[in-house]
Amino acid sequence: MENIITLWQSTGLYNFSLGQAFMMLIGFLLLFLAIKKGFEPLLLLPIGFGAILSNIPIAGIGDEGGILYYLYTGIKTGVFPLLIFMGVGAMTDFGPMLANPKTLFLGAAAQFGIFATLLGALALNVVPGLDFTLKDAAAIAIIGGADGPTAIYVASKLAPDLLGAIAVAAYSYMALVPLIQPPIMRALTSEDERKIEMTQLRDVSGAEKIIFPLMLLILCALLLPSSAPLVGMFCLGNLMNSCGIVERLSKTAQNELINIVTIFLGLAVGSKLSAEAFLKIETLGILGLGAIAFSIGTACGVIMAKIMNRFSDTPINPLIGAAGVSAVPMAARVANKIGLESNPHNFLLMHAMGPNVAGVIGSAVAAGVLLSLVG
Amino acid sequence: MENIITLWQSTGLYNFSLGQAFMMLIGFLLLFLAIKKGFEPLLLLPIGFGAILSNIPIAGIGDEGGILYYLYTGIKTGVFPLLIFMGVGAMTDFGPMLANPKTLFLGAAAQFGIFATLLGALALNVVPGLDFTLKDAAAIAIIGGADGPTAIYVASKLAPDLLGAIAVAAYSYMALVPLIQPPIMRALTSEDERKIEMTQLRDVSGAEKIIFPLMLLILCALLLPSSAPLVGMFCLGNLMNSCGIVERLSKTAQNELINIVTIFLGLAVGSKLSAEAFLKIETLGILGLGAIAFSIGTACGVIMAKIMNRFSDTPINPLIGAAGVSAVPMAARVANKIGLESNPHNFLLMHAMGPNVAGVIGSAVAAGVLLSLVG
Amino acid sequence: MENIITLWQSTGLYNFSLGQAFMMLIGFLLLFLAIKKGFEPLLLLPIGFGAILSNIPIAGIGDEGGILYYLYTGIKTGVFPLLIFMGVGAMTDFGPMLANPKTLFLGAAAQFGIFATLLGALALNVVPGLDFTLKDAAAIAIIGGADGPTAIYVASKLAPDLLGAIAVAAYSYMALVPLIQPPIMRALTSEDERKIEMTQLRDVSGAEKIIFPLMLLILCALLLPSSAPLVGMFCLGNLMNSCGIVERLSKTAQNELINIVTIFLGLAVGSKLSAEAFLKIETLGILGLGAIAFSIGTACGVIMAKIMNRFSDTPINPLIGAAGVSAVPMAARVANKIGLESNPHNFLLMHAMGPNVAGVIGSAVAAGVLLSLVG
Amino acid sequence: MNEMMSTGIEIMLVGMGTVFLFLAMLIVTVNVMSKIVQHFLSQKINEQSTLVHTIDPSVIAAISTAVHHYRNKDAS
Amino acid sequence: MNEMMSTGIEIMLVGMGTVFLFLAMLIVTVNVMSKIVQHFLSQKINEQSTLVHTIDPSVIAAISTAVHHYRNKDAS
Amino acid sequence: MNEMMSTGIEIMLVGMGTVFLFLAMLIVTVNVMSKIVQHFLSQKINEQSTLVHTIDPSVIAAISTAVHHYRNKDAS
Ligand code: NA
Ligand code: NA
Ligand code: NA
Repeated sequence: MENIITLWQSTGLYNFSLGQAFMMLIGFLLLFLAIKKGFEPLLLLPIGFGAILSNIPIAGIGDEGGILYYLYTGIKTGVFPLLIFMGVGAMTDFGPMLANPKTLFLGAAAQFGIFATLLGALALNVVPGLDFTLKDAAAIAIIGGADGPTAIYVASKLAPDLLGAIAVAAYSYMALVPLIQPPIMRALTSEDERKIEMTQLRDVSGAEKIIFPLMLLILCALLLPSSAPLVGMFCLGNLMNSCGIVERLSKTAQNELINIVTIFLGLAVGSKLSAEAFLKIETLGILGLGAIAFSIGTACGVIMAKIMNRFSDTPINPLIGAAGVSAVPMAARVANKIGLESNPHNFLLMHAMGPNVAGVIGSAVAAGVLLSLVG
Repeated sequence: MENIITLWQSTGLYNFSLGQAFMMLIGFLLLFLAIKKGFEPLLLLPIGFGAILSNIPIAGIGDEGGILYYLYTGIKTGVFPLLIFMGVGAMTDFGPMLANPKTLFLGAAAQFGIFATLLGALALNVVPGLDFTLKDAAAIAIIGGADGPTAIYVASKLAPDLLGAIAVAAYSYMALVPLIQPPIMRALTSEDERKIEMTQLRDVSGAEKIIFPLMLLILCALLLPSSAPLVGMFCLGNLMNSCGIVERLSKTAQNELINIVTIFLGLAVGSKLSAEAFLKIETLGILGLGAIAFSIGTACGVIMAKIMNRFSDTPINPLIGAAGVSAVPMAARVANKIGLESNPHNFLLMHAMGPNVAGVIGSAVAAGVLLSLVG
Repeated sequence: MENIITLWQSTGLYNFSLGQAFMMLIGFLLLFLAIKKGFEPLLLLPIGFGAILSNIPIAGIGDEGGILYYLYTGIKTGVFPLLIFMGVGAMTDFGPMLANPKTLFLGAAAQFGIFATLLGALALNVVPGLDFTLKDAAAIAIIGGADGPTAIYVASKLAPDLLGAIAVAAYSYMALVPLIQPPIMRALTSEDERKIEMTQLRDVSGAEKIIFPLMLLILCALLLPSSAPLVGMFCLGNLMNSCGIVERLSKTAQNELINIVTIFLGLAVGSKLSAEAFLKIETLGILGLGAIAFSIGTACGVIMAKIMNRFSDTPINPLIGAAGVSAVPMAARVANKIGLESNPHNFLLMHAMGPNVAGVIGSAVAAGVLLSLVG
Repeated sequence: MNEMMSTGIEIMLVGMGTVFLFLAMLIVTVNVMSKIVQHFLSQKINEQSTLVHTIDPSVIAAISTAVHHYRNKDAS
Repeated sequence: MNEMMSTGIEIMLVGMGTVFLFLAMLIVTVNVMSKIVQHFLSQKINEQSTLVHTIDPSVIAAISTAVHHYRNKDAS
Repeated sequence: MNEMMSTGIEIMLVGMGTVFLFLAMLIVTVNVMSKIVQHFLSQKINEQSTLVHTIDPSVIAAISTAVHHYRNKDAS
């Protein structure tokens, strides 16, 4: 009899708090978005599942001694996001950017979304109940970088409590890029501008692709060492791929290693989706600010492209500026699609890949600035 | 000269204890069973090798600072068995069970082997020299679950000292299922019963296969959170596979990740096969109780099927009840083989897969009960 | 304004020390050797990159809290080199050695390079400024083993400060084997000796290949337990491959697992290439001693083969003695190539694989002696 | 029978009870779930077959006329 | 405007400045690097085409004579 | 020669001795092992060839008779 009472008191039904139940619903919502809506499923599925697991009462799967707690050390140390960044680097082709380096400016402009959001987060503090510190604001702002591992890396350093909400917002908006960007892109461009055809990109030699990551690393070491962990691991992956002689390592970094780390990282991020941390007005603020960050980044990229068109002979289709937010390769595809609507013979995809990967570098640089000024 | 003496005193010959020599023989026996007899080689080979390595004198490969000591942290934290369970989940097809859900009762009945063994272990305490605590008894009982990672997970929590013997017993008996089960199955069934043909299973839709792991997880969270780590990781793997949109992650969980963890887990389990822990009457008790557990589980599964036949219109071949102990997929194959002997047109394999995977759930639930009442 | 000063003071330019700049150049030199010259790229690329990353000022990528610091724990615990050794074991075919076991003597003789270098290192202490302890000397000497993971394992135990220089020397000289060995081989052999054709190797049965790693492990456990971690993990890998029934595990050990660990190990070794540890006369000493070690090992292997020819009926081409240093499979290929120059019908490759893998065992044994006498 | 044994028996009863209860509830929920899913799926299929039926009958008429003509031509 | 906001504005200015400066310098170095690499590569190609040109002219003469003969034979 | 050097020489002697001793013992055990394995394997093969030899001689007789008949028929 005593055992039955013990057992009943150890059921979830007896112990569920309202917050936990709600967070499990959030977890199921993420699974729904991942599986049914195709929202960045590789990450939102493990994140959603991690949220469910860590909010099961009594089980303590996310508490000290639970598996998600141990997996979280991979985030706390920064190892997981950096390994993912290495894998992403190995998958990245800098060719289109090297063929047209001035598209790097588009990747720079789109980072204004980050810093505008930083101000926005601080401004939101006038709302009663909201109290973002400078670190919180910086961690939220990085959502505007539209780059998952960068956002997780910065958030884990500056505001681990907000990590769950920030990661969810970052990946959700990356999945929503096809909805968020087009209206902004159409509003800021004329039909004629969207029709602009760009000159064929030159072939980039293998030597340039080998030298580029090393050059980027040197520049980063000289100017902004605080972004060196991110930029460095990215460059390592990229070099392993482009040099062509360590194919075994490059393949492993792009496949098994990144897959294993993705499962672990997703679960661990999910374990930060606890009721205390998530069910606050702050989370609404984060979600709102994230949308603003993506929108401002998109707008700045497009406007920058229009400005550059005034000073340059070779025309730039302003749509590819929107790809500067990164969200690789979704944003580049969106630019291509909107371009085709206006001019069915105008394939912008490769042209948009330039600002797209530039946006990855840009947000890693912005992350370095934030970490060095605020961290 | 002094060096030669130092060297001689550092040889294994000088330092071997009888216990270590005996345990190395046990290690070689396990290798023999794995390689020559095909006893669950994926696990018994690393376990046997781990036993040999950790019993080499002086080397201290299993002691603090040795590689097996570090690998063992993966078991102590529960991470390794849970990751293997995730991989097993990704390899599991719940289709046959969903097509005929009442076979879940067979998977439930077969767990009686666990609880009968618990009593048996306590009863064995009358033997002088044996002194099983309640935790020991529960850890031994879980051998009856016929499921490796579950047994290792529970034993590492309740009785780490017995882990080696329990894991060895669990995997050995799983390999011996084709010898242990058939006589029991024949004894408890008539020729006519063994000839029963079962109705063709309906096709199960993809949607059901996606929803089932989530439903199972919810039920587990509501009723028995203590089994949530096991059930949760299993469901995660199963969902990754059945949802079909994170194939990269599912493939990695089923292959590279589970292979890596299997090597590490096997070696670490082997490192618990030390003379002090293994060369005791307790080990004989564990081996005996394990055989009893499998036998009782098999019998209960078969009897349950016969009972269900009395109350049900659609006939159940009682042989598939034996598959309820799990030991996936060996027990299902045994049921199929015995069935074919009586009726060469009666293919029971798919029908037996239902209780087979139900047995996995059943023993994870039983593990949760034990962890919550005894842990 | 203050922020700009903060930012300027956080640039690499402001903080670069001369030593760091120099070490980054060393890193780039290693990348150049790896990518352009094909020097053991699988290891020298990550090592070089690790050197660059860990010498970026401010970033602290190799300091406590940085990713390279965490990866280094895999070396400090010995886990990484041992896992690589397991993978190498799985890739090794002992067939040629089992067909002609007396080639084991060649693998023994070539280890004289190790012990001669030990004396050399101690003798170098007469040079003012050099002050090698016995542990340092032993760690340097193991370069003569021509085996990367063994060198890293021993150096991490005996002289972690010298680890970077030792690993770089070991892998560089392994890549330089085609330059270092031929002149020595030609100087010590006559044209007639180089023309010696060897009798066709017999086929080795699968049973012998399964039993051999177990026998080697037993011998190691009995005689030299201090080399049991290295020999044991090597034998585990070899057994997994030769037994043929755990192909999943063997494949993973040879591919994904060794690739992942190679990336991590390389980066972590690179993080030990700091200015304080590397920019010393000691490093020059290590580089010089490494070259001597390879040369003496090569010479002793060749001479041993000539001695054996006096006492044996079946002729041995002395060129295959040079393969006894290990440096698998480069040294065996060099022996084959020099052999073909003198006799275009004489294929020595398989014959040289015998002493080649014997050299791996030999240096693991030598490592055990050093660890037990000096460690 | 000592105290430990009686605890053991209690664990056995509670344990088997829980296992059966849990799997019985799983059977119930699986049955409900399967029915709901199959209902939705058959609805979908119905909708699709409805779509098939809504092909303009005149089109079908036209096609059959064409086929008829073609056959006659072929036969002549 | 409180102090935090002014710090935020400063971070924004410094931050965007750094991002632009960094990527501008990257553009410059990429352009320089690409030019150097292409220069070296085209030199290599020139060397190769030089190699082509150094085929003995007498060989070319012999080949064209042979071709000429063959054509005449064919025409006849 | 200082003390460290003499320790070093001792390590050298002991070390090379150990390496040679170890590998020599390995040669011995490998040779023994190979012989035993080959003995067993050849026994197995013998058993198999014995099996071949135990084919009933009458069968062979019958076959050869049949072959003989066939040839004669063919020749006629
Ligand atoms: Na970005
Ligand atoms: Na079971
Ligand atoms: Na060697």
